[in-house]
Amino acid sequence: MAKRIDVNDLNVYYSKFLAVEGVSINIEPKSVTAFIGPSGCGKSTFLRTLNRMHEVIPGGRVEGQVLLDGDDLYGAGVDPVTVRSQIGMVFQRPNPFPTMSIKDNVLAGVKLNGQKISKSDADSLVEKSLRGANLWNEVKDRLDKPGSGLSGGQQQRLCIARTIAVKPDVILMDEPCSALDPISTLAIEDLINELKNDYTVVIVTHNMQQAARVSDRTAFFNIAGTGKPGKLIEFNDTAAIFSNPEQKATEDYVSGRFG
Amino acid sequence: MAKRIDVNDLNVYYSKFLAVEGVSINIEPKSVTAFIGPSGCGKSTFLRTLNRMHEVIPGGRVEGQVLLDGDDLYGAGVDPVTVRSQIGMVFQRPNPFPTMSIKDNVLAGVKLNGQKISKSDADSLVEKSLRGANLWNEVKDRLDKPGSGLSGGQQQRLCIARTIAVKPDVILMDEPCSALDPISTLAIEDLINELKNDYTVVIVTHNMQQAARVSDRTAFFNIAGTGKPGKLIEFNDTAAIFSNPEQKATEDYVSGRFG
Amino acid sequence: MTANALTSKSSTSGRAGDKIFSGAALGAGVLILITLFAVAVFLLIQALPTFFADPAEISGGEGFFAYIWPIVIGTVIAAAIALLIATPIGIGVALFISHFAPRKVAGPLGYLIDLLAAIPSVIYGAWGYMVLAPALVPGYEWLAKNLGFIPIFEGPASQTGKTMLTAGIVLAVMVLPIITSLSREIFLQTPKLHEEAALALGATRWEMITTAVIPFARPGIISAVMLGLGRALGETMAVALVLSTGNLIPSLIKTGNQTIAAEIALNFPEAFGLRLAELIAAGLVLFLITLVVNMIARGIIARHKEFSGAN
Amino acid sequence: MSTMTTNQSNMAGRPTPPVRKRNSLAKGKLPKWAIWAIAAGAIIIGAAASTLTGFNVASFAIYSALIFLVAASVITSAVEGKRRGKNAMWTYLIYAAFIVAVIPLVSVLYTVLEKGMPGMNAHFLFNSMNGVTGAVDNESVANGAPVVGGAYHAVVGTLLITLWATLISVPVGMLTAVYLVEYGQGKALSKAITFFVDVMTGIPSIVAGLFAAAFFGMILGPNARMGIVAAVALSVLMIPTVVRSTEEMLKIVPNELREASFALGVRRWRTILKVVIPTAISGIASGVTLAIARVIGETAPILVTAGIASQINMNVFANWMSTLPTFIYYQILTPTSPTNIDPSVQRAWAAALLLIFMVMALNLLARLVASIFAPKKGR
Amino acid sequence: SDSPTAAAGSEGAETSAASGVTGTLTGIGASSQNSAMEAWSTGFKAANPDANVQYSPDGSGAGREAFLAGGAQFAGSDAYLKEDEAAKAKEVCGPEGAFNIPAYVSPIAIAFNLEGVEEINMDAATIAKVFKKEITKWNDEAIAKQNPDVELPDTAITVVHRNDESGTTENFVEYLKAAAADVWTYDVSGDWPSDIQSENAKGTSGVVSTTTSTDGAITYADFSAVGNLSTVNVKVGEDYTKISAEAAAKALETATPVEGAAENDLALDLERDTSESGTYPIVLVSYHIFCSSYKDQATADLVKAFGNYVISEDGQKTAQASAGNAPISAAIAEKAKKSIDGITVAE
Ligand SMILES: Nc1ncnc2c1ncn2[C@@H]1O[C@H](COP(=O)(O)OP(=O)(O)OP(=O)(O)O)[C@@H](O)[C@H]1O
Ligand SMILES: Nc1ncnc2c1ncn2[C@@H]1O[C@H](COP(=O)(O)OP(=O)(O)OP(=O)(O)O)[C@@H](O)[C@H]1O
Ligand SMILES: [Mg+2]
Ligand SMILES: [Mg+2]
Ligand SMILES: O=P([O-])([O-])[O-]
Repeated sequence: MAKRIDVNDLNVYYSKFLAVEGVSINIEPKSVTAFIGPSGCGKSTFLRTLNRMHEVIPGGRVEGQVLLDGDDLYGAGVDPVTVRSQIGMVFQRPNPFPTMSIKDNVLAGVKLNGQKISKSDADSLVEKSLRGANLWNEVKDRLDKPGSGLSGGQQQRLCIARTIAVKPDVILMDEPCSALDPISTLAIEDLINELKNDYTVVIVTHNMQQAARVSDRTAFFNIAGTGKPGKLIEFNDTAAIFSNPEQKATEDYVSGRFG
Repeated sequence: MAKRIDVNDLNVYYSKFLAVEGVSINIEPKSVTAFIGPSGCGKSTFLRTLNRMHEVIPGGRVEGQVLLDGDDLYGAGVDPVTVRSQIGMVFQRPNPFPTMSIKDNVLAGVKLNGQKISKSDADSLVEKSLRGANLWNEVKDRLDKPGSGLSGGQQQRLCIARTIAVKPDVILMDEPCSALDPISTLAIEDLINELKNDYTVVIVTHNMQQAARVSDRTAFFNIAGTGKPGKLIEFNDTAAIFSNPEQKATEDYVSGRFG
Repeated sequence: MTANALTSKSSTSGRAGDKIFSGAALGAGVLILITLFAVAVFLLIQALPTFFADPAEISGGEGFFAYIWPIVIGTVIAAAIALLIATPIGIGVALFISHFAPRKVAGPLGYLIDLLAAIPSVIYGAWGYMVLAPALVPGYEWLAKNLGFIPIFEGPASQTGKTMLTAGIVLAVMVLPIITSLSREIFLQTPKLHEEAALALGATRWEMITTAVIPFARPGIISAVMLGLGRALGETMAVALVLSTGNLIPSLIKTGNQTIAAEIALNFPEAFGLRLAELIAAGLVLFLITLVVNMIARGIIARHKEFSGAN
Repeated sequence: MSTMTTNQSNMAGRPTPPVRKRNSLAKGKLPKWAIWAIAAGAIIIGAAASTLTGFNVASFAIYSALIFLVAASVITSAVEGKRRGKNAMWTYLIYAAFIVAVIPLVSVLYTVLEKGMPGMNAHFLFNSMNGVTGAVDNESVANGAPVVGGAYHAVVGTLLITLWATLISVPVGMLTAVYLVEYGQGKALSKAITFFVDVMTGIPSIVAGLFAAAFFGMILGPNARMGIVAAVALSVLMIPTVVRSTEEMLKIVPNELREASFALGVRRWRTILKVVIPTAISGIASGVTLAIARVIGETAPILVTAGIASQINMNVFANWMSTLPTFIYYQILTPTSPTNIDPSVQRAWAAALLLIFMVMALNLLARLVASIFAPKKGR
Repeated sequence: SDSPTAAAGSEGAETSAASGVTGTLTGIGASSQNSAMEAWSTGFKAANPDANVQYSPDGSGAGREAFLAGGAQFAGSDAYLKEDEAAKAKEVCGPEGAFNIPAYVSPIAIAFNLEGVEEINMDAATIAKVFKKEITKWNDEAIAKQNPDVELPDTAITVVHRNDESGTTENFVEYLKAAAADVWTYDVSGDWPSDIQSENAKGTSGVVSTTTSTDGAITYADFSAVGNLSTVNVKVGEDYTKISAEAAAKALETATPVEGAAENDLALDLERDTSESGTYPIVLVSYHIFCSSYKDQATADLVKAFGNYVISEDGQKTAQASAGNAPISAAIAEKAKKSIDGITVAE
């Protein structure tokens, strides 16, 4: 059940430091939206405001509105936990739970919340999620081994499996493939393509080809200089961004001429 | 002062698990050698044996020979510390020292040598290294702030700056750009191109374009299945690997048809 | 949109869980503050008569200050000796277990050292005067003979070995496991990433420890030392049994000196009335010493906060 | 010389240069035997020096160690360079630190074993001191009969009082640490708690006992000595250790893990209970063990709160109780028979040994708990 | 098991103390009484299976403090109640206040460890000088003069004193002050004079063990606890008195009631400088302190029964067998019984 996200004039602060300024953007349901832009321009920061994960960072706060199917994420009485269980997130660095086995890592979202789940349901959920993350074949014989014993790429795929296991409405991915090999990347990209049939997907990526391959719409963020806030420069259909950008900065960036 | 590395029939174990088997390879001085291959095939593992960093992992050990300009790294009486100060390494995950300022991070390796370094020399070394890593402009105003306050990409560039500051003979890089934006990546690639005038560079990458762009020779590793050891499948001039591979597996992999 | 679907959906029970848990956490913290406050009030009320008494009535006959300061100094000396010995050795042992000893023996070794923490102070006291003190006598005689010109080693050395230095050593043995086990746990938690970063730069093991391990663990080490200090300052029985007490003197190898905690333990049973108030006032002073020392330690940690290893 | 696969060996490749006889990487490295040679030299010179000043084992050991340390560092320094010399020096120093720490440990354990073993028997373990008077001891000494009376009542008291103290301190201490690390970051209250918890570590144990006695005296009247009062007194001593060690352990749990859990829509309290605490459990367990060990040997606060008893009392809410430390204390300081102190001394040391065994068992238990929940490190 | 002595099969309920009382009696006080108290408690319980006496040897001061606060029904103390304490006792014990009963007499030995020397004679002034560290060698003229038959070595004297506040110290220095006033100029207190810097240890067992392990050491300690140490014969009148229970009991007979004490109060002032030969003047009288009236009948009965048992011949013998102290004389026991029987119940 995909949902749309509408952001109105959002500012994000770390304490007093304005990290992202004046972003307004509409993220369509059942589509993939890519955020691109140079390092430090606030892609991760902005992405985190979409499921209130920025609140976890001391001093992190926003001004403005983020609407999930018209419901303000920041409305009075909204519980961030509700928000996050509907809007899942995959991080830049793989972070499996070190105390848990591979299987328990996949089931973490279910089990940690104290929901009861039958063994057979659990097993099928684990298999389905791991297959979705293209990890099943590599780990099916060691589901009870610790997740931290996997290689970097394997760990990241485990984290993706963990996130899709809770079946959120929206999935945010912060450079999910930056530690993956092309095959896994391809599998994830395929997966994203499948996911968008049901979910809203937002992905931050440094890989322009990836953005071009997987996304329907692309947002380009940029930063004027250190200490300045990051801004949304251009937001359009992916094809338009890559073939026919409106802004000079966008064109420079996507063509690798940026400096 | 670049040096060549010759590896003869190397096996790498984690305790009893044979992770990499029978690798023989010659790495030319003043050139860039790229390792490619699917996740988990042992690229990182093999790379670490080139400066004995695998010994840090409990149970990590090798059989075989690694010669640095004819000197066996694993010869009797060889101190790994000597090896590592001649063969530097940049890791997959950025790991600046959290307790040090940006400046001290850059100087960390230099200071180890205990030689007194004058303040002006230190300053110019810091600037040079940070410029080399394309980070200078972003951090020049906060050299005394902790390195952990930077964004992921900034942190990784800081680690590269730290490694080149000690001027090793060989530089090993384990997916150094996987957390970097295209501009930084480009800068690093340029840097690698410069470095190879003086140094031997070995780089692990998932990005085939990157391998094609920066490397002179490319090694393709593969793994037959989980629990099987990784092997060197093909090693040749980069152009040959990408345009005219001898092995079917290589061709499948570089064309993205693999799996 | 009037009704925000996100608000209605939130499971109230889950939220209550959060509230209860954070409330309990807060409550526990406040309980500690209240307890400590109550202890302070208790001490203050009980000690009060001391401060209003005629100075001649106080032990020693010259008022509370004259009574307390020599044993304050004694307390500080004993704790200082203990920490001077135990801190480097404790950190050394922790490093040995975390970074030097082969993995197979490291665990059992740590366990062995932890055992030291389990031995009751009475036993340390008994061991101190039965085994340690006599064994140290020749050493003290040597010190008095060869280094006697230094005031702290001035002779003639005690014939029983029951001196301040012995007490300090016993205290050091007692705080050693505290410092060791806490530091060890923290050393073991040093991120592998940072250790590897240092090693890859060509650091020797020791250099790796100074660049990656120690800075990361610094606040933890300071806490561990503070915990040890707490024990060293407050230890009663062992000092009472080991030390041949007396007036404040500079020499550490002669009979003399006294600590607050031992003074309380030795005199409490027979104390009543004003004497009791005096001893409790001494307890209050001990409390204040701890307060000041901790303030200093906090200050040191806070200064490095920005560069803390966490996160 | 283009393509080469491992299977084809390296014949097709550039011929590998032969290994050089003189490995330049091994240059300036002390041969392995050198360090043993230095050790042997140090021992010989140490023995000589010690003999000059009148031989004894301590000075021999000290001289040899010092000579070895200096010589090994200097020689390594000269041959392998300053940095490695420094590394060698610190390595030996750290080994030395360990050896130095082991000496008192062994000495104390040996003393306790030597003096405690004779009294360790079933009679001692399973009997109280009820009815054992000086006359009984005098008689058994006169007849050369085995010592009568045991520590069973004190074991019971120790277990019960420590259990209750743990039941009070561990939840309070851990919750406080959770507040400090997870909720209170940067708040004034949390700063105050952190600070005063440190101050609390400096409360002399006797003061804790007097405080608990006064507190319960206020509620229950002046005669309120019983196990639970002692447990509260011990809690005052235990809590700071629990808080401090738990806090340190929670702090080093990477934020990434918390974020991963939050992002799965897991509530904070569940995140803390199921992700943060399990990740830190090994450290917490050893902290708690340390805290228990710290108080299980306390004497002074027990005396004023639980009194002393020679019979078995299983109820912490009524009547006086002995613990092993108070038992030891009184057996040593006021022997049952002043004229024949040997039976009392034997009981005291046997009780000390018993106490050490108990803490050892506790330690093992904590380790077991830790290893069950601890992060699975095996990559 | 809670009856470790069962196998040994000692003691029965054949004693005369049976009086059918029930309940728990709590006493707190002098640690020196601990051994005797264990014996009394055991003996009393054997006769009165439903009664229990618990005693915490926290120290005399702590015992009096607890007693005055109502935390104990009786106190054991090395010193009788001081005036202000006696006044305070009226708060818990009613208008009649509390009273002291001598329950325990113990001679304080001057014990030493000198190889080959079993016995030594000293007068009060010599003892004072030794403990003041004015005499520092065992073969000092002053000692040698009094011991013509003993071969004294040229060993240094190491004085070992108590480092905890103690009734033993107080009684010992009280003797020195009384019998050698011009040498011993310090105030009498349970603390050793801080001007005399010397070796010291905690508790009787501490000084005894330190002395035992140090050649040339001398200390003062409860006679029952001196073990293998040699003792000093103290000059009283013209003779040197060897320490013994009988000689100590004699000291009690020459003692006088404390001035202004109530009729039922048997607090005694000892005549330390007595010249009556055969008396050993360095003794410690340890008291039981009771209330003149208790709140309820059961407690009063229990206190009376126990108090009477302690001073009974049987009780004193039991204590002597266990703790090695000296019994109180029959005359004092008689007076004590009268006082104890006078305990009433507050209405
Ligand atoms: N916790 C924080 N506290 C303060 N400033 C922060 C914090 N995290 C990030 N910043 C700053 O906010 C800005 C945006 O950072 P952000 O991590 O969102 O960039 P990014 O676009 O995700 O970069 P990258 O591609 O390297 O991940 C940067 O200037 C960074 O230094
Ligand atoms: N510390 C370790 N202990 C045991 N096995 C390990 C360890 N590290 C890696 N392995 C195993 O060794 C194999 C090779 O891992 P390695 O990390 O070298 O792969 P990689 O090619 O670098 O993968 P990636 O591209 O994901 O980084 C994998 O099967 C992995 O599970
Ligand atoms: Mg980012
Ligand atoms: Mg890798
Ligand atoms: O009985 P003491 O007061 O001397 O311990």
